[in-house]
Amino acid sequence: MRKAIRIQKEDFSLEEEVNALRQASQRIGGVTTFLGCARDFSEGRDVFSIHFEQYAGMAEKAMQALADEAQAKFDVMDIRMVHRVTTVHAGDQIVLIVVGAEHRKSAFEACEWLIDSLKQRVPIWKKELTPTGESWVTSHP
Amino acid sequence: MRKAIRIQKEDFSLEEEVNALRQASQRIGGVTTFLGCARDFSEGRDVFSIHFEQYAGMAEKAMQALADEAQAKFDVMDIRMVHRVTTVHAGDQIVLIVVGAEHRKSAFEACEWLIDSLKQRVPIWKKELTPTGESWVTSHP
Amino acid sequence: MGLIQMIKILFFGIVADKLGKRSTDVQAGQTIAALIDKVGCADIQPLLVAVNQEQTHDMDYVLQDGDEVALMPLFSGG
Amino acid sequence: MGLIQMIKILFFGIVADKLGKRSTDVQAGQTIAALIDKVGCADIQPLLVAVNQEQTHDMDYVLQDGDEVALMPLFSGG
Repeated sequence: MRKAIRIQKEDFSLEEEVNALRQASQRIGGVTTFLGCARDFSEGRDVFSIHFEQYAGMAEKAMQALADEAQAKFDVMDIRMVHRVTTVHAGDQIVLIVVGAEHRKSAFEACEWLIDSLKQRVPIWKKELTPTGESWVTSHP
Repeated sequence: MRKAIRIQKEDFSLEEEVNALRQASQRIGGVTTFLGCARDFSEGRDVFSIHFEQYAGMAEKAMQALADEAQAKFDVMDIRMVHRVTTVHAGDQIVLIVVGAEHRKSAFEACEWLIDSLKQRVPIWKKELTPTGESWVTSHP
Repeated sequence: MGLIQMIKILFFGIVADKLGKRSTDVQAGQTIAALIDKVGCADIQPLLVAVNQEQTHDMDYVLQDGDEVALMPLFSGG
Repeated sequence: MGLIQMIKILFFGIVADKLGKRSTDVQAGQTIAALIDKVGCADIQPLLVAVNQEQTHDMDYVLQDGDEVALMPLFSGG
């Protein structure tokens, strides 16, 4: 089975990740997922493609630290996180968070906290290619 | 393509539902899902199986009303909801909510509101088969 | 004198189990409160009511010809 | 007199673009604040700093032999 927390170039399968998580326990009553996709439009202008760069090593370590923190902070059973680092186009998958818990409330809380925290604490950067050229995205809305 | 809001006996595919939703728009930046599964344990005792009964007609109408209300209430682009009505065992899929939005915050809010509201407003009932016999579940935790 | 209009009453979950049936027919013209007393499920609390597949809290509603009424326990889907 | 210890400094995103390189080597013994001035990216705000792959806000930290330091713009993954 693939690592639960990882950064990779290639695409991932939502269903594979959710199934891998569900195999962990039949006590999981609720699974929440967040899937982030590339949009064809951002900040009022078209986006042709998005290129991701990471601080190799630190990025995956920071994601693992978030998963560990979420396990301690929320009443959840299992977490999977995958982030792609490559060039993507509109509609492509970028990031996936999967959280399994006995009850849904903590699964929702942990999932939202994980994607919010990933954007603030994991050293990955995106550069958008637009009609007026390339530009680094310098905020995390 | 299958109906976006539906009740059915047979199992469903998370990936199929998410893909159907994502085909709606390349402006969808975030997809949240909630998947409810049968647990082997509830309220302190083992559960062998869960049987679902619906008020046929009203249940699907009530689910559609929730989806319409969520569309008006939250800034989301598309919603899919599937609930199984049959007998399930530990680990089986029961219910799926999928929400696509331009931004993640409203996708999370709508998804959690939809599953909370489904439990309160959609006429479906579950009866658990436990070591001490059958019993209707009379709360929605 | 016209025909006596009958209304279909549906029962679900523990209500159906308690009454030993899933439906019955009653005369139109009575209120929902009277109906609940008559069929004998006033002790199931909370008891939810739907008229024509919409939930209602109006116990004084008078049943009309053609109505479909459901008496239901608390929902527990999901 | 020992060898002069060199520290590897990594640059990412707009910091790398602005400096025209993705890394450089500097001498140990100076603070992070001094390092930022010297490499010329003090004007990028906020500028995030990691020492040995952990974020730090301690600008007075003195670079040690073997440290790996990164100067980074705000993250924008996800």
